[in-house]
Amino acid sequence: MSSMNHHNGMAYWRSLDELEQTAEFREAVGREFPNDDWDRLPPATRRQFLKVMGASLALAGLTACRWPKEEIVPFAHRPEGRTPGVPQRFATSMEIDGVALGMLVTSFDGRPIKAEGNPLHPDSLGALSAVAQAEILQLYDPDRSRRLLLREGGQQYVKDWNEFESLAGGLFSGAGAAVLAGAFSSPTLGALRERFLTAHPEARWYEYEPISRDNEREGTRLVFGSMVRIHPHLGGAEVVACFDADPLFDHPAALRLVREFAAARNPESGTGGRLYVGESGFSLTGVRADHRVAVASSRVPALLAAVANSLVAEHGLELPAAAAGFAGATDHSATDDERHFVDLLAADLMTHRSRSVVLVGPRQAPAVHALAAVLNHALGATGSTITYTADPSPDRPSHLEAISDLARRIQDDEIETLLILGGNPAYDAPADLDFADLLAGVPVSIHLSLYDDETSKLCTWHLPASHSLESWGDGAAWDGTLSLRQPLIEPLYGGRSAIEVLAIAADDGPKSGYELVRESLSGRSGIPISGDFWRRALRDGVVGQSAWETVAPPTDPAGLASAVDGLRELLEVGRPTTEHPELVLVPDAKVFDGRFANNGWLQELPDAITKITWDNALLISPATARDIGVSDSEVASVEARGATLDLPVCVVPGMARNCAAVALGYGRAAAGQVGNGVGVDTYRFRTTAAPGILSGVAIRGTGRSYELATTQDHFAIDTIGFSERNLRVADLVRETSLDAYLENPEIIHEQEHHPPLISLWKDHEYEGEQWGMAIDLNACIGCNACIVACQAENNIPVVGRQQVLNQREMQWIRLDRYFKTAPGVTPDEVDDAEIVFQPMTCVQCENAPCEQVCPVAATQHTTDGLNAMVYNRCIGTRYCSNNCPYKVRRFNFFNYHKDLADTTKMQFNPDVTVRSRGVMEKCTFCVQRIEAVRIAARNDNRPIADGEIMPACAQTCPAEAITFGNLNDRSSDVSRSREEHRSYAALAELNIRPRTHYLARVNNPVDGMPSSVEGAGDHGKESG
Amino acid sequence: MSATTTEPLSYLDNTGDDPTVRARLVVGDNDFHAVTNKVCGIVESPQPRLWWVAFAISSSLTLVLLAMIAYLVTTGIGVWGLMIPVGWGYAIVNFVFWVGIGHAGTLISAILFLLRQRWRTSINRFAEGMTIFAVVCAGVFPGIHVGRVWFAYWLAPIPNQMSMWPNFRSPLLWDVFAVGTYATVSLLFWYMGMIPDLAALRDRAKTKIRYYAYGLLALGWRSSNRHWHRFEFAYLLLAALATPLVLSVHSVVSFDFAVSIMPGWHTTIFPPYFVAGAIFSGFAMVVTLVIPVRRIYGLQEIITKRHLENMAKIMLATGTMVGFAYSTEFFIAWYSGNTYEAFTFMNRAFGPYAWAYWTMVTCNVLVPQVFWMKRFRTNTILLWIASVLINVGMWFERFVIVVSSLSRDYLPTSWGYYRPSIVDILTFVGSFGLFFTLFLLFVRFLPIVGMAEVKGVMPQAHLDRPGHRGHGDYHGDITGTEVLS
Amino acid sequence: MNEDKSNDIFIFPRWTGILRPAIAAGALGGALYATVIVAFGFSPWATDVGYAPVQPVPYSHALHVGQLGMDCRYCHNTVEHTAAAAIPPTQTCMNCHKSVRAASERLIPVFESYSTGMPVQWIRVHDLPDFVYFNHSAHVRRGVGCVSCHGRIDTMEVVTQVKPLSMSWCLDCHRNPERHLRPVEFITELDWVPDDDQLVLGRRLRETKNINPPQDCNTCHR
Amino acid sequence: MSKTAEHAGLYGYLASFDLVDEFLVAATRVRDAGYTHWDAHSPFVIHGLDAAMGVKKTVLPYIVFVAGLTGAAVGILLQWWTNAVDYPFLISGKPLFSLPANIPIAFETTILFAAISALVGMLVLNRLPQLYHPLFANRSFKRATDDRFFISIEAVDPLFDPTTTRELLESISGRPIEEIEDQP
Repeated sequence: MSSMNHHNGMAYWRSLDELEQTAEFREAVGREFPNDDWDRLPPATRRQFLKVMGASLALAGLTACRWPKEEIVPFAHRPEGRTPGVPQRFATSMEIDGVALGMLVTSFDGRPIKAEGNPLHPDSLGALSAVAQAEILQLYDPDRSRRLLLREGGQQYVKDWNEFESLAGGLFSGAGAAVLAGAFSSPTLGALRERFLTAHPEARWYEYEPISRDNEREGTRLVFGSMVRIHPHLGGAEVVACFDADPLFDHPAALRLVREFAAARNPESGTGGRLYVGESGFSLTGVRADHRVAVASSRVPALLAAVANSLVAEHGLELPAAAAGFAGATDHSATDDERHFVDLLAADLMTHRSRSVVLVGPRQAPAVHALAAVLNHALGATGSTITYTADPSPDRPSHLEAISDLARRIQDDEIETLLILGGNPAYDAPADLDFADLLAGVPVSIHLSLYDDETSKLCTWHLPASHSLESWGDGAAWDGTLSLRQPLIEPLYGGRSAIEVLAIAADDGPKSGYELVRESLSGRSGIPISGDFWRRALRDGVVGQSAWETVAPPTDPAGLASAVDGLRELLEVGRPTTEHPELVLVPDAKVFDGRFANNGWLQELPDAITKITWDNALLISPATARDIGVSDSEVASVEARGATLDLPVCVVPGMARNCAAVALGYGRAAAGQVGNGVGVDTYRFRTTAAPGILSGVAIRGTGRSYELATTQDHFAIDTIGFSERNLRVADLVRETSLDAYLENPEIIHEQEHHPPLISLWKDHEYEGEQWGMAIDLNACIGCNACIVACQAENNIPVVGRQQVLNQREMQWIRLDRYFKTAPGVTPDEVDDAEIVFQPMTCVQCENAPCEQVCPVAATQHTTDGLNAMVYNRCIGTRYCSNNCPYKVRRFNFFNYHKDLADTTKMQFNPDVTVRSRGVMEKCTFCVQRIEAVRIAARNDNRPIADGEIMPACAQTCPAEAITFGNLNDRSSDVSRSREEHRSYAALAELNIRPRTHYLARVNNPVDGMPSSVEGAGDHGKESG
Repeated sequence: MSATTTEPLSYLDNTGDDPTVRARLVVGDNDFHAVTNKVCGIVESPQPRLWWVAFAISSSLTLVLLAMIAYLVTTGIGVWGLMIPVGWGYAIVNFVFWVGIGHAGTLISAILFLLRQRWRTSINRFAEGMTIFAVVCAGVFPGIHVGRVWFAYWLAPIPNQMSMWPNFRSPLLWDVFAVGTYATVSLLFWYMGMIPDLAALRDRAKTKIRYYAYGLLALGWRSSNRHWHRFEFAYLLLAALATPLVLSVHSVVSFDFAVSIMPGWHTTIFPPYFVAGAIFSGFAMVVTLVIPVRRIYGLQEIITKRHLENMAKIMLATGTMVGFAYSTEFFIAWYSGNTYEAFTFMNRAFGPYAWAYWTMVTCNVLVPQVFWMKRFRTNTILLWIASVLINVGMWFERFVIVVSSLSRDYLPTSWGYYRPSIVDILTFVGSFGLFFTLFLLFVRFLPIVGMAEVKGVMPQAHLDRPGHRGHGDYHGDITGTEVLS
Repeated sequence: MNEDKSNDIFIFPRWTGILRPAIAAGALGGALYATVIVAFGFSPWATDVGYAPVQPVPYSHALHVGQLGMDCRYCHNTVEHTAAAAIPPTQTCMNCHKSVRAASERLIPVFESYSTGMPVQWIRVHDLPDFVYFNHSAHVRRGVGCVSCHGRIDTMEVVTQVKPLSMSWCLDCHRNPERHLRPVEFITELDWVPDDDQLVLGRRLRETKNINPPQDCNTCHR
Repeated sequence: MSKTAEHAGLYGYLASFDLVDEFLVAATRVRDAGYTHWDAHSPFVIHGLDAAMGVKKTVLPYIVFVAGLTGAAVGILLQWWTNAVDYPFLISGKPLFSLPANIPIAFETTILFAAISALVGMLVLNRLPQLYHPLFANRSFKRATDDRFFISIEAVDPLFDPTTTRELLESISGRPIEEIEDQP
């Protein structure tokens, strides 16, 4: 029972130097997280026994000694409401690109150990993305900067906050002062900005984010005359058309959209919204498309224009007069697939007027967004499938304009003092600005940042920032809901938040974040800051009813006219060719714009589509690869916009012809031990002129090869394996079409052909609670959130690129990704494919093959039907893994916790044993959560309620795809989903009776009768 | 004596095929004493330079083995090439390989004994020795392949404070018992057979140390016939026990695979298939060792061409059985209609590991076929080369079974490709060092031919002089008069 | 023809005759020895029973519990609700020692802790391996008394481990809980003895409260 | 009786032979003469010599049989008690005790017990190890493990008589009879 010695969690409330210096702390941590000490130094009993055995065998008496003594350090004064060893949860929020995301953070004896979604938050609804969950690890990152630095004349001096404060007063008065902030939604920061600008009237204020939705914003301005924010609602949508858009993943409200989408797609209860996607490469939305066409991003405008044209010409849709020009713009070079797609979509949109929505991705030009807005307007989507709110900062110039303007002024030596609040412009500013060089020339530059990163190293001052889990703050959700942020722990490294620093700059004197937030909150009109209100707001993490009013803006003819012209220009662009392919720069699904590069969980998280870890790669389709003459894992030299980079090629189906994509955010030089030198810095391609879509690039093979660390074998595979895999997928990941399903719900069982599953012996009777799980493949969108949740909950180690290459990744959940191609297609004929996901983790077989082969009974069945894995009994024969047909067991080939920093160890969940080397591990259905609830329930003599136990993965799943509960309770959710027609067990024919069932995926294509759903079949033909 | 022959110089060839003529098992002008001299001479006279060279090499390889094990235990199983899905690699391959080698010894000494195959006498000691050393090498691997070696003792049913017991339903535990028993029994059998010969060495001892050392090992054997009587019985019983044992051991080893549910492992054919393979590889190894030894120590008259030829014939038989097993596997994979099984075998032959598979087929099925030709059975050089190839082939058989089946099982997403690490390879090479070190020490200090048994099958032991009843065992219904008349 | 020409002849001395009895004795001795070692494995000496480290403050349970009759839960107040029976914060000590023995120098560590806020660093006595998750509330709420695992704390000047705390020891009770069950109102009464036979009482309690201690691995190991 | 006293210091007589058949005949003679404390020594097993000497069949097989049965019982009981009685745990939904799964180990223990009993039984019945023996003091006896056959008659034999015994041996062996003395 290790929880006793967690009292010394209090130690972590102290300051940095104590963290650093006191030996007790190290001891404490060492004791508290005995990585594998306990197997070298087993508990007294066994160790002594052993010793004496050994000694006596040597025929020499030997006195045994007790293993290292442990200390118990209780509080001197126990804080109110604090019970040692009992985790507490606090509502807080984090901000990415100026949108606040609400979360509930579990704190164990003062150490935040896990981040989950805040059910009350509109953009979270209890779910949390992989990236947001990984914040916890970033908090404890030992590479975070720990001191203020002053760099002068090649020298580097360590300073403290007082020195900075005393100096800061004078810095910003007079012309030439400027602040470069990131996008933000924090009212407090907003208020401080006003205060700063009033204090220093001549100072300038800039906001820059490399990744933004500025084009969408600008597009709406063109249509409505004023900027508005778009809020799609997929719940009631019958038809969703996405053009280079990924609403299910890269939208700020993605978690909510996924929830709505999954609900709509449920064949029993949903509206069965049909999804059309035209995009250059697979997005998670594209994976779920019922009709998908791969078109180069530069051709997406043409595709949308064609739809508009068809709507007007063939279906008589009426556009606003000024927008009529949109329809005129036709594209004659469309391929058959594109035409097919356009015809289906246009007809569908028309039949489902006002129940349909058209979405365009942030990478597309404003004019395209404008067209989409016009169509939505004309189709009567406004108010039903799409709503608008006024843009929170309408007068803000676009981020690119802002950074360009700043760059120009620096060039003209107009900037004397530059305060950079967060961000990393030296790394991610457009390449053509040479921002790094310019920054170096600024007389006084101050960078507030979590890390002493690329930008800090070029600034005169570096200020350590406090992490969002260490600081007070606030922000607005995508819909404007006010979300509060409260610290869960004192700043580990003595950092301060942006508002605290800005307060100093605004000559508002050093104030605590707490004061500042309360001030601004009370400053906001209409909200009395009473004790009650404050407590409730803190408890909920959000202020109820604080979302912005929706607006129904009228269209603006002038803007529309220019939008039409803009679109016409876009249509001039020709198709990319083999000689001049197109390159699309996409924000990374894991490290985003590069800010999370030093986060091991995210770096090791396999990309949903390519399964690549620890790298970014040049994604191109098999056909394009053949044309260009590069092969998978070959290093290609890519030339674009004057820069030439060597990128490893990853051949992946579903990319548009002659179109390549590569992720931003890699190749960091000063990210930290984890992130440095991982991947290639593709910002070097990114210019103000072409931030996202680069046409006319040059791709050449170099003949050199580079092995990408993927968690599944590359797409490149020998013919035998390839064809066998295609044969098996149909049975493993079952899917059908809605039409076929409604006609014959049993259809997904028709492909089962195995003898009756009878066992040789009398089956075991399972009484009491019997835990089981159901995973709805129709809801899962493959967002990876479950993997990180599991990693955080279960102390799963990060093993690094080399070990992933050796196929020793440790994540308990494997998000299996299969490419489905038409039957008979050989590996080198494939160009397009359908993708299906299948989250695969231990399915807790009732007749588990792993159990009978373990010689020491380290894995055996519990009375509640779990396939228990007893780490401390395991001797590591690996026989269980060999005999596991799902290969979901993970082995500690080394002691992966040996070199962890003390701070990193603070993240560990004390209710889960930290595994030593030589020990097998696997998913346990979060048995620690089961036991916790069971004990609590038994303590007050009540049954366990359905849904009371939530495994980490189920808890965080935005699509609510994972159901967990008691199989012996006929009324439990899991039992009911088991009885659905769609329910099946993978590899059921082995008669191992998995406790986890899958619910088949149901697609909803036009005319989805069995004959026409070869699924992959017609996909294969499309854009083939 | 009348048994003395005056044949041309080709007298060493006793490989005649005429069944009416009983081939002599010891050729040349040898009486009992000559045999004693030849065999004990090896131990008593200084070793040839070649021995020292070989010993230097093998013992340094043994050091490599120890170094690798130390590195493994201190660093973790990760130093090997293992991963998920291939959780077993070289270690288990080597284990099965060595256990297989061991089988020839027990087979020769036990089964051929029960079958009254009297030609076994001049090679059985030698083969038994090889068995012990092979089992020692085999024993190394299961020991070190577990993730936490320091808890390996949990495999034994020792009462403990956890009140836990091993899981007797696990084939791995069956293995522990099977191999343990096999090692023990082989050792007993080997040692017991050696007692009279150790006594011989004792009685020829020229120095005190030799006398006491061998004397102690000989347990005071004084060739008493009352002792011989029980000795013979004990030997017979041990042979009768060792026979089912040797068959069971490799069957149990095959259970490690057959009892699992992995396609390519889960087959009923494994036990016989493994046993045949084991005998096959065992004889190959005996031949590989015996050819140089009889040449170097001039034992051609005792370990005759006939012996080599017989072993070649056995290799031909078992090799063909193994080949048959390969084809049966394919047939069943297809016939069973189990798609996973079918794929596994297609994948073996044409997948990423095809190179290993075809190496195996070539060495194990094609190479032994040359033994249809007498020339290959009797020409020691060709025979030796063939045996070496068969050993290679048998190692690859285990590699194919273990690795190729695991590397691609049920879910395509978990497929992988296993590559051994340098540590894997050095450990394997090191195990040969251990094997040869032990073997060389055996040659140096112990009687490598069962003198007492050889003498027992020599003509002089059988009153087969002219004027007496023909060749054959003497049945003790004799009275003095009858003999004298 | 081939006589041995060397004139010295070696022979083992007569006394080597003892070899056979010696071997027999050795075999017997070995068997005996093994049993002894295993027995030792279970003996208290190998299981830390009697471990009584010196604490920074010479706190006497004998005085506070035995003589002053304080209830365990006054200090270990979380025992009924959480896994841990929390060691009390310095505050708790000071509730009384503000006035009682406010000058005693034996209490200096406590006073210091109270003023500085730095904890008193107690030495853990009942120490389970970190892969074992014991929950006090689960046991205490079912009527397993403190005394069952901790012994007569109320008589200890220095807290001492009196039970092996080994896995088999835990299992004994999980398999036959009736030996240790008592009405919950008496859990902290260390000297309590049932009026009638413990087994009878235990069975009744087990019956009425439906107590079936699980023996699954993950009851304790997670 | 007193005979032993008379021949104090004398172990017995030793006759040696070169050929198997002489040896066999000699053995039958000594057997027929009714001696009980005598022995024949040969470097290898000579078939028929047992009959010629009139050696009784050994009980070893019965010992081994019993040991084997014990082994089987131990094997089964161990598995049944540990896995089904003392600490039963649920494995792959299989029965706690089912013979098929327990046969391999039971088989191995059977063999193990039997094999050990065979060797140990042989040694015990043969009173081995016995490193010292008066015969070892005789130089020519060393060839008993090489190429010569011996018959030894012990002085403790009731029929032993210095003269008659010597005559008997001389009559069957062409060689001089050696006296083996028994050092105190």
